[in-house]
Amino acid sequence: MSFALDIMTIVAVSVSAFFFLAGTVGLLRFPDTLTRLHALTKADNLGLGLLVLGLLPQAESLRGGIKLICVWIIVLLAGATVSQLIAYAARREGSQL
Amino acid sequence: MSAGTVFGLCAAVAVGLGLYGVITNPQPLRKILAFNLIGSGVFTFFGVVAHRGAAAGFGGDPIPQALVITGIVVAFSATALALALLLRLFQAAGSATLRADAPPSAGSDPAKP
Amino acid sequence: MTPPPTAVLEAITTGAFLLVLSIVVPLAGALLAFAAGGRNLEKVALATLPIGLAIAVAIAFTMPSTGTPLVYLLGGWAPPLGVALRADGLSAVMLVIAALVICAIGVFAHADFHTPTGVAEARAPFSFWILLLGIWGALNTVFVGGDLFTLYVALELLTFAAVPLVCLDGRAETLQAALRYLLFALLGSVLYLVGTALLYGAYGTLDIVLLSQRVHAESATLVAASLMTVGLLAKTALFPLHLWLPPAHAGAPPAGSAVLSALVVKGSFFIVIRLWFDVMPAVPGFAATQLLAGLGAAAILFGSVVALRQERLKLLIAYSTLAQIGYLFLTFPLAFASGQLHSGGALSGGMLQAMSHATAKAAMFMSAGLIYAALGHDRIAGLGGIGRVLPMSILAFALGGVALIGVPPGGAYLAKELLLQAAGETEQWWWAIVIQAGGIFTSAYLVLVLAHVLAPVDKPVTLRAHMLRANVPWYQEALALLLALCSLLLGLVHWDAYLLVPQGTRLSLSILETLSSALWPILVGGVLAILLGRWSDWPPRIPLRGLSEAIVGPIRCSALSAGEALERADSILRQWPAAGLFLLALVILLGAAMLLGR
Amino acid sequence: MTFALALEIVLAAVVLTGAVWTIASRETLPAVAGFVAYGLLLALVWVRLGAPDVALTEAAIGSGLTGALLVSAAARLRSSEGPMAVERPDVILRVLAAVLSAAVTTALAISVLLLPDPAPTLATAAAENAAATGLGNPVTNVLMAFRAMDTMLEKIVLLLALVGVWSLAPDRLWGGRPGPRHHADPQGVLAFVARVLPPVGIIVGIYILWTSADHPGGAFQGGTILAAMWLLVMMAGLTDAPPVSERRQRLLLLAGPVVFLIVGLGGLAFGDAFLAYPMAYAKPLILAIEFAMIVTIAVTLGLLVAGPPEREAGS
Repeated sequence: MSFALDIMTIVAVSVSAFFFLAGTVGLLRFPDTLTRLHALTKADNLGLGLLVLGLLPQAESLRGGIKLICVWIIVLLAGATVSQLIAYAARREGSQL
Repeated sequence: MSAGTVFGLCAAVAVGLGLYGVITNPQPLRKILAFNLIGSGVFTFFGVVAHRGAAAGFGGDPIPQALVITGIVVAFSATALALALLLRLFQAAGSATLRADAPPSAGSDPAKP
Repeated sequence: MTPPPTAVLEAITTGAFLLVLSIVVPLAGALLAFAAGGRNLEKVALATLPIGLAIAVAIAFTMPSTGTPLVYLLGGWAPPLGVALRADGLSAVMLVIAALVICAIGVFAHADFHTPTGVAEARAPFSFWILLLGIWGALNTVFVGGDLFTLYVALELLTFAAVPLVCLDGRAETLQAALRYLLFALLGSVLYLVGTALLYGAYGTLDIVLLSQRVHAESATLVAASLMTVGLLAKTALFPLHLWLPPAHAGAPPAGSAVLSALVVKGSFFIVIRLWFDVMPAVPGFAATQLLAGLGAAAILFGSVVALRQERLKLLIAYSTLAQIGYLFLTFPLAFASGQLHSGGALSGGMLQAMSHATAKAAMFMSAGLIYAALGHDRIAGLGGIGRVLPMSILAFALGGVALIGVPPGGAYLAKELLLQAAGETEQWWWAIVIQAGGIFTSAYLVLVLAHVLAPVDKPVTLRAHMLRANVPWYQEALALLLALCSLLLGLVHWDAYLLVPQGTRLSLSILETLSSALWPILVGGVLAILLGRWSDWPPRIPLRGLSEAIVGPIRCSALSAGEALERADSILRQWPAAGLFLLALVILLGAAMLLGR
Repeated sequence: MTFALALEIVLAAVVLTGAVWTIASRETLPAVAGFVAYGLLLALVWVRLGAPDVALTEAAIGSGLTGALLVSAAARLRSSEGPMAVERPDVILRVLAAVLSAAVTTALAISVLLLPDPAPTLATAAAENAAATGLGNPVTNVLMAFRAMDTMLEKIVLLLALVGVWSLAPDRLWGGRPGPRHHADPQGVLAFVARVLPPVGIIVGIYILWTSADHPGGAFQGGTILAAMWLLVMMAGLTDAPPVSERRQRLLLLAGPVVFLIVGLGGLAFGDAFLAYPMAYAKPLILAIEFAMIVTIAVTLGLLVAGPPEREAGS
C-alpha cells in the first residue's frame, strides 16, 4: 500500500513539475500579457493541484493533509483573482506589459 | 562545502550587488530597492551564522534568528519612511532627483494652501 | 580564555534601575504624548523633560559613590544570552549633557511648536514633540546600551526620529535633504549590521564586555571593524561622507537643527568610541587611528573654509559642525600608545569637546533661528544692525563661538589642553598643529559673522512686517544664552569622578593667560576671515582698510581662489556617487590599515 | 556532493539571478517584480538554513509587504523615471563602483569562509533556560524574554516611523485619511475575494501567533497577515482608511508597546528586574504582550503602507 502511494506521489509530483516548467517557459516566451497569464494559470491550477495531490499521501496526519488542501484552495483563489485583475489592467491600458 | 558556505557566499554577492546599485542608480526608488537587497544579504549572514551554531537539538542558534526578525521589521519601517519621503518630494518638487546642484524648484509648493 | 569577573557580569548594581528609567521615561513620554494628542500632547512632553533630566542627574550622582560602572541585566538575563545596560563615566556625562540640551531645546521649542488656537491638533507640533522624545530615548539607549545589536536598534530609532525633523516645513529643498540623509544613514546602518553579524559568528556574543575579552585581530574582526566604523562615520557625517549634513542641518527648523547638530551626530560618534576603546582597543592599530584623524583634519579644513564662503548663517553653522566633527576624531591617534587605544586624557578631551560642541552648537542654532525669525532671512551680508534688535541672541552666538574656540574656562579649552598634552606625550606634533588650526578656523567664522553683525548700517534694520521685537520671546533668547554659558563653564566642572583627567591639566584662571589664549586665535582667525570670507562690501570696514588695497588685496585674491577650489571640491564630494565610492573606498582603506599598519 | 547541496547551489544561483535582475533591470517595475521573486526565493533559503520563523517573516514582510509598498510607489513615480536617466554616472564611476563593491564582497566572502569551527553558539544556553518561560519555540523565547528589550525598542521604532510618515502630510490635510480612496466594482472579483479571504486570513494570522509559543510563528508574521487582509479590504473599496486623528486607532497603535512597557515596569517594581517575568506567570504574560502586539503590528504595518494623509477626513 505504502509503495503504491509512493509511486503515486512520484508520478503526480513529476507531472506537476512538468506543468510548472511549461508554465515558466510560457511566461518567459509568450508575446503578450494575456498569453503569459494563460501559461501562468496552467502552472497554478494543474501544477499546484498535482503537487498537493502527490504530497497528500505523504502527510503525517489528517491535520497536515487539511493544511495542504487549504494552501491549495487559497493559492487558487489568490491566483485566479490576480490573473483577473492583471487581465483587466492589460485590457484597460491596451498596452503589452 | 556546506549549506552555510553556499548561502554565505550568496549573501556576500547580494551585498555587493546592492552596494553597486545604491551608488550607481540615480533613482531614489532604485536606491531603496538596492538597500533592501543589501539588507536581505546581511540577514542571510545572520542566518548562516545561526545555521553554523546549530546545537542542543535546535536547527540553528535562535539568537541570530531572532535578531533577523527584528532587523526585517526595522528594514521595513525604513523602506516605508523612505518611500513616503520620496513620494512627497516628487509631489512637492515635480522631480525625484537627489542631485545637490539641481535643487528642486522652490516655486511649486503644494504644502502651502 | 579567562572567565569574566562575575561581579561585572552577573549582578545588577545598586541604583542601576535608573538606567532603565533613563530609556523608559522619554519613550513612555513619547507614547503618552501620542495617546494624549492635540493640545495635551505638548504638556505631556514638557512634563517629561524635568523627569528625564532628574534621572540623568541621579545617574551621575550614583556613579561616583559606587566607583564602578552601573550594570543592569534586562529581564534578569546575564549576557551573552541576555542584554545588559552599563553606564560608565562617559555614559553618565553624555546622559546629563543630552538631558540638559534636550530640556533647553524643549522649552525653546515651546514657542515655535504649540498648537495654534482654534485647531484641535496640528501636524508640526504633533510630530516634533513625539520625535524629540524619541530622539532622547534613542540617545540614552546609545549611551547605556551594552549590546551591539541593541545599539543598532537604538541607532535606527535615532535616525527615524531625526530625519522627519529636517523636513517639518514640507518645502521641496528640505524634503530632498531629508531623503538624502535617510538614504545615506540607512547605507551606514546596514554596514554596521554586517559587522555585528560577523562578530557574532566569530565570538558568539554581541555584549561589549564579553566581546572585549574575546576579540583578537583575525579576518572577520578586521572586516567587521572597518564595516561598522565606516557605517557609523556615514551617520556621523565625517568628511568625506558628509553629503547629507549641510542641507539637513541648515534646513531644519531652529529647534530641529539644534538637536540634530548638537546631539544626533554624537550618538553614532559615541558608538565609534565604544567600538574602538571598549570592544577592540588592540585591534585597529596605529595606521587606522592616523587615517581617522586624517579625515578629521580634512574635515576641519574643508568644513571651515567652506563655512567661511557661505552666504547664509545657518549653512555656515552647519559647515562649522562638519569641522567640529572632524575635531572629535583627533582623539583616536592621541589615545594610541604601545599598540592599543587607552581610555586616558585624550579620550576625556574628545568627550569634553563633544559636550562643549553639543551645548555651544545648540546655542548657536537657536540664535540663528531667532535672527531668522526677526529678519525673515539669514543672509550674513544682511545681518548689520541685528545686534541692536536681538542683543541677547547675538551674545549667545558670540559666547557659543568663543567657547568653541577654546577659551578658558570653556570645556573646549580643557579639551584642547588634554589633547595637546596627549599629543606631546605620544610625540605626534602634527596633530597638535591641527588642533590649533581647528581653534583658529573656528574664530575665523566667528569673526566673519560678528563683523557683519556689528557693521555700522546706513538705514534702520527692516524687520519682517509682522515681526515686532516683542515677538521673539525673552526666554528663547535666554535659553540660547544659558546653553552658551554652559559650554563656556564646562571647564570648571570637577570631571575626575567621570573622566580621566591627568594631574597637571588644570585650568589657570589668570586674566593674562585667558586673554592670550583667546586673543591670538581670534587675531589669526580674523586675518583668515578677511582673506577667505565673502565680504559684500570689500574692503570691509575694519582697521585694515587702508592697507587692504596694497598688501592684503593680492594675497586675498589667491586665498579666495584657493577657497573657491575647496568649495568646488566639496560640491563634487557631496554628489551621491562620489560619496558612495568614498564610503566603499574607506571600508577597504580602513581594513587595509588595520591589517597592515599594526 | 550530496543531492541536498546541489539543490542548495541551484537555489543560491536562482536567488542571485533575481538579485542581478533587480539591480540591472532598466525599468523600475520589472526591478521591483524581480525583488519580490528574490524575496520569496530567499524564504526558501531560510528554510534550508533551519529558520522557519525567519522564512515566514521574510516572505510576509521582507517580500510581501515591502513588495506592495514598492510596487505602488513605482507606479506613482513612473513619470519621474525618464528625466532621471541622464543622471546615470559615467562609465568610469560605474567601473569604480563595481570594483569597490566586488572588493567588499570578497572581504565578506573570505571572512565567512574563515569563521571559526566549531561555531560559537548560544543554542545550548537558550535550551537550558527555556524552562523559565515555558515556551517551546526558542526564537519566541529570545524575542520575548532573553532580548525582550530589542523587541520593545523595535515596537517604538515602528511607531516613530509611522509618526515620521504622517509628518509628511501637508498641514491642511492633518487629521485626514491616508492614501487615495480605492474604488473597485462591488460585484467584481476583487470585492469578492476581499469578502471571502479576510475571515480565513484573520484565523491564519491569529493561529500563527498562537502556535508561536511552541512552533514557528509569531506576532510579526501573524500581524503582517492581518495587515494584508486589512489592506485587501481597503483596496477593494469595501472600507476606507480611518483618518489619522481617529482616537480608537491611536489607542490600537499604542496597545503593543504600552502593554510591553507595563509588564516590563511591573517586573521592575515587583519582580526581579525590568522585563523579568515571574516564573509562574511567564507564559500568560508573554501571550498577553504578543496579543497586544499583533493588533498594534497589524494596524501599524497597514498604515505604513497606506502612507501619509492625502485627503480630508470627510472625503
